[in-house]
This record gives sequence, structure tokens and C-alpha cells, in this order.
Amino acid sequence: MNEEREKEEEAVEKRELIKDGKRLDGRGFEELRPIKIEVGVLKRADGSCYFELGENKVIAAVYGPKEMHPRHAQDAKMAVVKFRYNMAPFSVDDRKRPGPDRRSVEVSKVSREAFEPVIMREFYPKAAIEVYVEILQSDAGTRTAGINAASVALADAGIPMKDLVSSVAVGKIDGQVVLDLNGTEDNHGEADMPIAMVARTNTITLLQMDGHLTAEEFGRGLKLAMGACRQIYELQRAALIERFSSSNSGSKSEKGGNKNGT
Amino acid sequence: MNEEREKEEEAVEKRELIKDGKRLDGRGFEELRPIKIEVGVLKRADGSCYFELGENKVIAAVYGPKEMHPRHAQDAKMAVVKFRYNMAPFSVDDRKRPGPDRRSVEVSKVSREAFEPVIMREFYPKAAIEVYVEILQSDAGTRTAGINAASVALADAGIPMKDLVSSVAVGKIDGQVVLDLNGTEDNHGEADMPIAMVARTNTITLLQMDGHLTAEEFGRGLKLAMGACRQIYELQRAALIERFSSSNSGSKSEKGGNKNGT
Amino acid sequence: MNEEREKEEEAVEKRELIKDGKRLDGRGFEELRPIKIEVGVLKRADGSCYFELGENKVIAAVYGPKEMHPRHAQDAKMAVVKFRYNMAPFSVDDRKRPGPDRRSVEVSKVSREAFEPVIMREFYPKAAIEVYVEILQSDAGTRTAGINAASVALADAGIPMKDLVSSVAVGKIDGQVVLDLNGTEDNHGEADMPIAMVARTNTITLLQMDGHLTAEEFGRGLKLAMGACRQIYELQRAALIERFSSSNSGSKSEKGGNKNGT
Amino acid sequence: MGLEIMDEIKQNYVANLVASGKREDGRGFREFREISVERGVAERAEGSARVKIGDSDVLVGVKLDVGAPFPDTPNKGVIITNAELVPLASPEFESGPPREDSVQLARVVDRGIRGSEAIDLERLCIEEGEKVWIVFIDIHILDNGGNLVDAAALGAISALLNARIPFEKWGLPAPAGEGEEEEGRESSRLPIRETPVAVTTAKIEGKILVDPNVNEENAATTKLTVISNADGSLSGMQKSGSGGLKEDEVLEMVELGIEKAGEIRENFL
Amino acid sequence: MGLEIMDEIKQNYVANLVASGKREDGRGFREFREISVERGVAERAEGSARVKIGDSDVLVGVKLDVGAPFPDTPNKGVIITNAELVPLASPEFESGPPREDSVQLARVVDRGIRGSEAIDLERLCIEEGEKVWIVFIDIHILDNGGNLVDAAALGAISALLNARIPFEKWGLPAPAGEGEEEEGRESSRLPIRETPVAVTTAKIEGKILVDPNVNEENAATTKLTVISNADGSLSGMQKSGSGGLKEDEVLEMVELGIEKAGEIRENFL
Amino acid sequence: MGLEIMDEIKQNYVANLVASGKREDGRGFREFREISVERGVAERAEGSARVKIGDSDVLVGVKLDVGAPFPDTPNKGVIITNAELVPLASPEFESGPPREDSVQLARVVDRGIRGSEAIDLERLCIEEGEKVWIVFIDIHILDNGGNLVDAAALGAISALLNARIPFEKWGLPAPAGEGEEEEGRESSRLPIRETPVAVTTAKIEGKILVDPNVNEENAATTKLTVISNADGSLSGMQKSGSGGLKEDEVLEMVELGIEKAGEIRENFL
Repeated sequence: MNEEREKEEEAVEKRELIKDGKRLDGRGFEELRPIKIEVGVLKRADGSCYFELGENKVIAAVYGPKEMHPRHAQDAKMAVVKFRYNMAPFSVDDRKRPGPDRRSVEVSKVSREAFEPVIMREFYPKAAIEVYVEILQSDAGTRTAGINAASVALADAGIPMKDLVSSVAVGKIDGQVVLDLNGTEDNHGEADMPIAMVARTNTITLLQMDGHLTAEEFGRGLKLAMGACRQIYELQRAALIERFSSSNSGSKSEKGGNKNGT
Repeated sequence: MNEEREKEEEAVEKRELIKDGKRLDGRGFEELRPIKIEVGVLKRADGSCYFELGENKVIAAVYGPKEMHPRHAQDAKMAVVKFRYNMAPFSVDDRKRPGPDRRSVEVSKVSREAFEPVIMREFYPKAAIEVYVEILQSDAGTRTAGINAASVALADAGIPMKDLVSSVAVGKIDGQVVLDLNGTEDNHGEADMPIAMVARTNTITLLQMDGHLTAEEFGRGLKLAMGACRQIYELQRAALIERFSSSNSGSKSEKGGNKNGT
Repeated sequence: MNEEREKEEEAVEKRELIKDGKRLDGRGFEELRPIKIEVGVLKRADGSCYFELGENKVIAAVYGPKEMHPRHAQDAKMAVVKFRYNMAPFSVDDRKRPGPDRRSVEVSKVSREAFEPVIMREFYPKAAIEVYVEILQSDAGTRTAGINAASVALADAGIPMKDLVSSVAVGKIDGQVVLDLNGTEDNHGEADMPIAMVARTNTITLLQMDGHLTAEEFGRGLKLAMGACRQIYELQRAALIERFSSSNSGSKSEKGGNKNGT
Repeated sequence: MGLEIMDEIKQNYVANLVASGKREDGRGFREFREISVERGVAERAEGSARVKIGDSDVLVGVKLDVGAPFPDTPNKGVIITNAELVPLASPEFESGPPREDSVQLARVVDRGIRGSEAIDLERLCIEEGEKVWIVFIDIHILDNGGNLVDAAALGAISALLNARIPFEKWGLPAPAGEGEEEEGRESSRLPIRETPVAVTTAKIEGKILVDPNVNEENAATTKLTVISNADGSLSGMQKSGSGGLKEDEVLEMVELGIEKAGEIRENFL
Repeated sequence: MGLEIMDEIKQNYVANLVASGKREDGRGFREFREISVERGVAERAEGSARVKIGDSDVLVGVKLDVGAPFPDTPNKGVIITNAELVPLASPEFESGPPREDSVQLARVVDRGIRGSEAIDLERLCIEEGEKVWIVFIDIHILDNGGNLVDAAALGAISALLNARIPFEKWGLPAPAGEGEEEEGRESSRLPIRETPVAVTTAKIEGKILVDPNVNEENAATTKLTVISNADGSLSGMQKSGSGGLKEDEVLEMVELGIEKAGEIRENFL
Repeated sequence: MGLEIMDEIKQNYVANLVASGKREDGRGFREFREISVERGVAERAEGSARVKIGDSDVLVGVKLDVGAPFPDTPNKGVIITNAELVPLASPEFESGPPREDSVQLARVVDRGIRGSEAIDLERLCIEEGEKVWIVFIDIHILDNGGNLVDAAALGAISALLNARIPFEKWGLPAPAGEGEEEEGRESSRLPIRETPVAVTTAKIEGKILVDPNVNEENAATTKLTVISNADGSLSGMQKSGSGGLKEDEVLEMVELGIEKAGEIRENFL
């Protein structure tokens, strides 16, 4: 591991994030990092999901629908979605002070908005649906991993949604548009662009861009990201189907209530 | 400008704030700095005013009467007046951290109390009348400029008042009681005493003193300030009358509601 | 005093907190510091007590039973007890920043829990009983002094309790289990263990331990502390009886209300 | 959170107008409201600009301070962007800790300046690893008539272009290569090398329009802010709002954003 | 905010009494309640005083620390005044961040000490531009019987007069010129050269009276605190409350404030 | 604060079970739920451990930083323990400033590590009075199934045992005496010399039981956490809850705590 890191650092200093047509971690330009999804990993939450994207490790929990507090923040017509993205202090190289900072406030906001188009909020007037995402380990792409986890956790909680939301970033390194930057690529790259999408309808629900891209690169990157979202969507579905089958054999039946399929 | 500043600094080092019977900016002892008043400068606010006093630039907005939140802070007998004095971070030489500090908390309190005697709060039980003053550029005297601006903005918003409130400071430099200290005078002067007054009834509604004065100097300063408040009152009235005339010709008629004269 | 301090410091450097079978302040191992109790020292509070334990000076005030705010924090079955332990900035050698820190949050919590078993909370559903303890001067043992003061102040306020709570710490210095550490002993000692107890029923309502003790030392220390609590209980009772007699002769009769014995 | 009755009526009215191809204030879908930029309005600041776009009124001040660089960029100056949505500007803004709207506003403006490398940060290094110039960009919203982001971003780059480095105040030599052009040599311009411009488009009833006013913002399900540079390249983007966008809508919005940014740059920077 | 029914009844009762020339506790209009000052009550503090005025009970502690001076006064010590209106003292005081009442209290006391130049701050300089003594004045309210300002200000100057500079604790030489008079030479008095005294007057039903108790404070429309020095000069003033004052009322209050301050100074300082 | 109806029913059910000698999950009174400890789960941390006790799930990360020592212990490293009861873990936990539960949790874990002198802090001194290692112990609760303290304390000591000092990252020499045993010599273990283990017992209906689950915690009037070392000595204790304990109950709880700590130490440390 350490040797690997050293080599990486050397390459990075020479601004060589791409070598022999491959990225430093061996991936092709349009290749996702390995993904691992576990559904229903928490007991207290109404729905939960553990999501790994390369070295990112995130966990999402959903509570609700429940009564919205404080009352004056209730919406008489539909449920209010709360979304809290939070990094554990030890999730990054230099310890992060506990509690929300400006970055996490913004990430929470755009992540919430990524779900508002799909959650059937009108089913639950005056209610709150709470989504909590904890970043346990970070290596660039935590917000996309968090959204993917939250999406599965919402389904696990039985919250009615038009469809799942899937999320990934594209970026630019060494002048090349590539999929799903890792931490080294993100630190030394030229652009990063996370998107979230309802894969079945190709509806983009989150779109941010940081850095520098030509309009042509942007268009190409967008297409690339949309394709990758479809891949992730299949993995999310598969994880939920597996959960559904095992859940039917009773492992979580004690929770009851408004679950998908229990 | 720069040369002027240098000369000023030199003079100040020698503690010469007064030269040949004149102040460094050329004013006489009992002379106000130039004043500029614009009414109705903001579109969202129910009333607003831009006020310049020498190099001070302040803007005031009034919202209300509106429902008071939180409800337990309502007064069943009369409207609650809120007053927020705030300095823009770039309004002073050394950047000010955004948000309230102890000084602005105190200034907000005494400014609010300067208006409570004149606002007919009993007309609006349970309501809130909100006054916001932003200091865009500061050169000593911002609280008095803010009160003058707020007074006009309250009238512009059609809030019923017994009369306008006018405000000015007197101070002491080089042993001399003078009117309306500027920044240099305030930094090197011996005393500063802001007052606010209902000019028509000679009722003092704000009175603070900082520094060192004999009782005789105090009495003299008070008279001087009261006289200057009457001057400012005329300027405030004039600005409102002009606004009223132009307003009647329709420029702000879209706002409607409880305006003076619309 | 200064000479005394110097000697103390010297002894401490050599780790000699015990000399010739006596502690540095001349006390025996099982001896309390001098205690002084005054009841009803504050006028606004419903009950109050000033308590000295050696060089510790604390004051406690009780307000209530009164309406609990905010309403959603009310308990429909019983009164909520609030307990705030606070150190004056000048109560310690190095000035303490005003406001609660983590230590005072914890002390407040365990102190509150020390009273919950005895206060007849079910008499006052939806109400709040507020206990405020201010540390004016600190020399180790402030939480026990605060509990002792609060106990008397609760009685002074006429809050129905099953019995008084009494509190003291034991600790270990120079390998010896001793009663009621002072500041020097606490700084250089090996363990500190505050307890609170309902003396009449020998019920322990607070128990914390810091440092290092064998199980045997713990058992011995616990017995020692329980015995000392019984001593303190007698002093508390005596102070209340004295208050009761003088109170009956009218000194605080203007307060009326739900007082013991007025 | 629930909309007041009047807000809802306005919202429907605006949406219906847009559906029928019109806008509340008579503009075309690809048309900005009137813009004005006034530089140097706050004399205590090292640079400042007041930008009005329609009824929106934003004052941006730039202050410079000397401080330590970040450990991982020891030879670069520091940018700190902050926005205060003071309650003076809108009945919806509240006193208290910055809420997500103001955080987002500041971060999007900041992103455009960083992404375009508008400031040559290496030229703000005074002593490597020890002392650099800290550039504070403070956005003060005076009136909210909608589309605050574009006004704030335009105010920020204008204030930066207006700013001088107060090196004499700090007893420092004039920054290399910039001092020559100044007359008094008392200060020096900030090293600005790019002029990012933000353009916000909104989607209402399936239509794309630029520069939404405050009622259009309430009616819009989705907005997209596109920040672009003199060469038409992109240096920042942010979707906001609780709706979704199709790929072709995004591309249309980006194209529109770049076009409008060019016009604004030409006229105001 | 609305007054409770009992408060209102009390307030009317007190106001009617005053209107008929009487006070609730039988005092004359120009008469203070009983005052007591006890110095050196908090032994962990470098100086302290407990002041009671009637039922009001205030403890002031002075702590000294070594720190950096403000950049614009490199050769002067620093004063930091803070007030905690702890909920122990009154059912109206609440836990939480300091509210405007406690901010005002601390600032008015601070103003009197600064305005009168009570402390010779230049003698608190240890090393110009580097190290000076920081004087913390912490006001701790124990019981609120009204007129806290006068009690706090009297406590502050008393605690300052009581304070010693703990130079030995910091391994510093004795401050010049002050060490001689001390026996142990272990500490030295603070260089106090003036004794500002605050006197608060209130206006109730058009009458002016001094040292309002808590019910009188509730009944008063306006209060004026006047801080004055040994020579009868003024070093601070603060009007509070939602009423107004005429010029002659102000002058009467100032005259009364100076007179009463002289009496207090003579008896307690 | 008032218990919801379902909570009350559960509480009564659990209490009645205990009164009749049984536990909700079939355990004996002196029996822990299943425990698992996984070390090295958070790779950005210098040390980490995830501990599950029944449904409780706690992740502890240890980060090391270089900073200044406390003035009164110039030759010792610094421990800072922090707990976040994030709302992910329980519907009762709320966003916002840390509440008394999380403060208490962190302080009790901290107390055990300090009381047992688990870390040889003198070996974390880099340069006396100037530079020492700061050890941050961050407790992140993922799922609250009851008895978080024992899980957090076990996680903390496990993460400390797992941690390496990142001296090379900081350009510092390997800490003396520890580097030898390491292969790559790139980092070095923390100097851990004791393994404090916390065991919490609860009193329900007069019965003492160990490791309460979340329903048992709600039903318990009183809990006692006992932290003990390899030699059976005690290094921390904390009673919580609004009930009281008799002397013999305390002694039973302490004895039970020491016994169970030994078993846990043997199996998991």
C-alpha cells in the first residue's frame, strides 16, 4: 500500500494522472470504482444502506414519515424532506472538526433537492422524512455515494418514490474527461462534476460543476455520467431485490409497518 | 485624497484637531457634515431610506406591521419593535467579522428605545414592526445616521408615529465642544455623546456619553445637539415631502397598502 | 498565607501530601473541611442557600414549581427538574471563560439525577423546578458543595422531598484513602470519588470515580463517604431548623407561598 | 414553509403566463432585466461594486488582509467568500446563523472565481509559507428581486477588478510587475486574469428562460446557474430547486448561459 | 413580553405612589437604599468586591492575565468587562447567550472605567507591542433587586481598588513605582487613578427619583445612568427604557447623579 | 420528554419480565449480548475499531495531530475525546450542539483512559513545552441498541491499540523504543500500557443485570458504569439515571463489572 502511494505521489508531482491510457489506479477512462451495497444495515432506522465506492464508505439512514417539528415548519400539502450529510471527524486525512460546515450545508441542500422530484411528498402532508448520511471514509465522491446510499435507504424504509435516484461524478484529469474521480485525481484534476439522475426517465436532479471545462467537454461528460448512473441504478435495484427476498424470509420482520414488501 | 489624509495624520499626531478656529475637514465647531437623504430606495421593504452623513453611508428598511414570531414574544397590547443595526464587513478599515457583536447589540437596543416613545405601538397589538439598518460605510456617527434613516423609513412605510426622530452626536476635541465628530475626531477626541430627539417636542429619546466632559460642557453639548436635531428634522421632512409628491405621481404605486398618502 | 502556600508547594513536589499522619492542611484522614451554611440568602429566589466547604464558596437558588417552557418539554406526569451548575469566571486560578463547558454540562446532569429520587415530582405535573448553583470560589469539591447547597435551597423553597440529599467526596493521596480532598490534594492525588446520598435511607444518588482505586479501597472509600454524608446531613438539618425558627419570627414572611413553615 | 395564499396565486399567474409564452414584466425568455454596475461605492473597502439587475440590488466589498497561507498551498493567496442575506433585503431572510441559501450563494460565486482561476493567487504570495494576501469577498444583499446569484457574481468580479492591494498600509513593497502602471504607486491592482460571469436560467412549465425575477423564481421548479469565461469555457455550475432536467434542457441552458455571459462581459466588465 | 397580571398591578401601585410623592419602601426621591461594599471576598480572583444596594447583590471579580496588546495601542494594557445575568439572580434571566441587558450592563460599566481613565493602562504594559496585562472585570449578579448598574459599577471600581498584580506568578518584575509600598512585594496594586461612580435615576409619572428598586424599574418609562468622577466631571452616560426626557429633566438627573456619586464615593471608596 | 404510549408499554413489559427473573432477549442477568470488534475499519484514521454489542454499533476513530501541550503538563501528549450521537443512530438523537448524553458518554470514556493511564502520555512528547502528539478519539454512534458506553469504551481502547503514530507524515523521527518492532518503520504503535474496559449494569425492579439493551435502559431507574483494568483495579465509575442505589447494590455492581471486564478483555483485546 505504501509503495503504491509513493509511486502515486511521484506520478502526481509530474502531473501524470494518466499513463499508458490508464489511470493511476488502473481504471479506464469510463470505468467506475468498485461498488458494494448492503441494505438494512441499521436496526433503529426505518431504512438504511451501506455503500462503498472505491475507498469511500458511507452509510445512510431514513426515519419517517413522522411528525414534523417544529410545527411552524410543517407544509400543509406535503412532507418536508430533511437531508443531513455529515463527515465523521476521522473520515479524512486531517481530522475534521465535528459538526456542520459550509460545505456540508451545501451538499445537504443539493442532495435533498436531488430527491424532491421523486419522493411522493404529497402522500404525507405535515410530515417529515429524514435522511441521514454519514461519511465514514472519504476518497472523493462522497456526495454521490451518499445519494446512492440514501436512495436505497429510502426504498428500504418504504417511502413511496417514483423511482430510485442514482449519482456519479465525472471530471477532467490530464486534459481528459473521465468517470468517477478518486481522491488523488480530484486533488490534482482540472474539473469535477457530480450529477444525480432518475435513471429510468433520464431526469437530472443534481448537477454541479467545479473547475474548468469546455462546453464540448461538458456535453461529453454529462453523457458519460448519465450512462454510469444507469449502471449504478442496476446495482441499487439488485441490492434491493436481494434484500426483499431475504427480508421476506423474515430477518427484519419485527419492524413491520409501511415497508416495501413486508 | 491621499495627500489630505497624510496631512490629517500629521496634524493628529500633534493632537491638533483644531487649527485656526476650524476643524481638520474645514468645518466650524457647530457645523454638521453634509447630509443626503433618499427615500424609498428599496423595493421589497415596506419603507426604506438611504442616508449619507459625511462619509457615512447607511440604508434602513422597515417591514411591518406583521405577525410577531415567535408567538410567545408577542405583546397582547401593542406591537413589538425590532431593531437590527448591522455593519457590512467592508464598512470599516479593518474587515469586521459578519454578524452581531456586543457593540451592535447595544446600539440596536438603544436605537429601538429611541423609537418606542413615538411609534404608535398600541395600534397593532401582537404585531411586529421590524427596522433594519445596514452600515455600508462608516466614519463615526453611524448610529445617529442609522436612526435618522430608520425614522424616514418608518414614515415611508406608513407606520403611525407621533413624530419623526432625529439624531446627532456632539463631542469634545482639543478641549472644545463640537458638533458631529468625524472618524478622525472620534478616534483622537475626548468625548462622544450621541442623542436622538423628537424635534417638535424637544423630547430626548436616546442619550449616551462616552469619554470625559464637565457638567458644564455636557449642558452646552446637549443644547448644541438639540439644535442640530432640529436642522436634521427639517431635512428629513423635506425628503419625505419630495417623496410624497413624486410618489403621488405614481412611481411606487404598485406597493399600495398602508402608506402615508398613497 | 504565602509562606504556607510555598511550603505546600514544596511538599507537593516531593509528593508528600501526608506528613506525620496528618494532611497538609492539618486534617486527619477522615476529617471534613469546615462547613458553613446560610439559608435564605437571596431575595428573588423561592429558596436559597450559601454553602462553604473549606475554601469552596457556593450559592444555590431554587425557582418553582413553575410552568415548564418550552411546552413540548413538559412531562404530563411529573415536574421536570432543571439543574445548572456554573462557575464564576473568577472562581478559579486561571480565569474561566463564561458559559457552560463540557465539564459543567456533565456535573449539571449528575447533580440533577442526584435529586430526582427524592423530589416528589409527581405532585407537579407539567411544571419545572429550577435549581441554580453558582460556584463563587473553588477548591475541589464544588459539585458536592453545590449539591449540599441545592438540597437546603430546595427545602427552603418548600419543594416537597422525601428527604435531604447530602454529598461529599473521598479520594486517595499518597496511597491513602481520605475524606474530602482539597484543591492541592485533588491536583496531586490518585483518585477522587464524589457521592451523594439520602442520609436517612442510605440511598446513593450520585456516584462518580476518577483516577485509580483497588476494589478494596473503593469499598472502604464508599463507607467513609457515606458516614460523612450523615454528618453533613445533620448540619443541613440544623441550618434549616434555625432558618425555620427565625423565619417564623417573620424575617422573610413577605415571600409567602408554599414555604416550609411560613 | 407552506406558501401563503398570495404567493401561490402569484406563482400560478406567472406560471400560466410563461406557459403562454409571456413573462410578467414583458421580457423575452432570453432577455435579462436592466443591469447596472457601479464600482468603488464603498470607500473603506479595497474594492467594491454595486450591481443592480432589475429590482435586485447587491453590494460587494473586497477587503485585503495579510495572513498565513493554507499549509498545502504555501505560495498562494487565499480567497474567502461570504454572503449575508440580511433581513433588510427580503421578508424571507432572517437574522441568525447563515442558512443554506446564503451558504450556497457564497459558495457558487466562490466556485466561479476559483474555477476560472480569475485571481492569480501565486502573485498574492508575500513570503512563501508565511505571509500571503487574504482576499475577503463580502456579498451584501440589499434588495432581493430575484436572481441574486448572477448579481452577486457580477458584483464580485467587478469589485475584484476595482480592488487595489494596500501594500503601503502594511509596510510592504509593491507587488512585482503591477506597481508600474499606477500613478501614485500607493497601491496596485489585484492580479485578475479572467472574468467569470454567472447566468441563471430557470425552467417554468417546461420552458427555459433567463434571469428569473423573484416571482419567477418562486414559480420555477428548477434553476441552473452556469458560470463561463471569456473564451466560452465553463468554470462552475449549480442546479437548484426541487425539479429535474432533461439532457437537452441542460444543454439549452448551458448554451444560453454562455451566450448571455458574453453579452454581460462585453457591456459591464 | 407581555406583563403578567401581578406585575401590572405592582407597576400601577408603584406608579400611583410615586405620583403622590411616595416610594414603595418609604424612601425619599433623592435617597439610595442601604449600600454595603465588601472587598476581597473571592480569593481566587486578583481583586473582588461584593456590593449590595437594597436587595440587589452583585459580586465582581478581577482577574489578571498576560497577553498581547491591541495593535493600535501597543503600550497599553487591556480591559475586558463581562457581565453574567445568571438565572440564579432573577426569574427573568435565562441561560443561554448573553442578551442585550447583560451586554448593556457590561458596556456601561466598562464605559465609566474607560471614560474616566480609571486605570493607568500604560503602566500595565510589560513589553511594548508584545505583552501587557489583561484586566478581566467579571460581573456576577447574585440577586436582582433593581438598579444593577450602580451596584455593578461600584463593585467594579471596588474590585479594581482591591486587586493586586500577580507579577510573581508570571515570573515578572514588580511593576515600577508600585512595589515599594507592599510588604511581601509579592504583588502590587493596580494603578487606579480615578473612582468613577454610576448613579441611576428613573422617571416615573413625571417625577425623578434615584436608585429605583425592581418594581420601580418596571414602572419607570425611562432611566438615566450618570457616571461621574471625584471632581464632579462626567465619564459616561446611558439612557434606557422606552420613554423620553426633556432637557430640564436630563439636567436634573445629571445634577442628582453627580451629587449622589459624591456621597457614595466618600462612604465606600 | 413524556414517554410515548408504546415506550411506556414496552417499559412495563421489560420491567415485569425482569421482576420475574427473565430478560426480553432471553439472556441471564449476568450475560452480555454478542460482542464483535473489528479493527482498522476506517483507513483515513490512524487507528479505528467498530464495536457491536447486540444491536448497538459504534465506530471509533483515532486521529493524531501535532500541537502544543497544556502549560501545566509540558512533557505530555494530549487526549481529546469526543462523541457524536448523530441522528442516524436513533430517532431520539438530534442535530445541533452536543447534548448532555453525548457529553457524558465522551467524558466517561475519556475518564477510563485517563484514570488507568492507558496511554503513556510522556512518550507522546516531541519537544518539551512546544510540541506533543494530540490524540483525538472520535466516537461515532451508528446504531443505538442500548449500552453505548460499553461499546464506545471498548471501541476507544481497540482503536488506540490499532493506532500508529504518523511520524513520517510530519517529518519527525520514529518515537524512541517503539519503532524497532515495525517492519516498514513508517509508523509506530501508540504506547498503550493498560486496557480499561467499561461494564454497565442496570437496576430494574430491584434486580441487577449487565449490559442493558435499549428497552431495558428505558425501564432501568439506575445504571452504573464500572471501568476496570487488567489487575481488577478500578479506573472510573459513573452512576446515571434518576434512581438510587444501596451500598450492597453498588458493591454487587462493581464486582459484576470487574468480572465481566475480565472476560471482555480476554476475548477482545
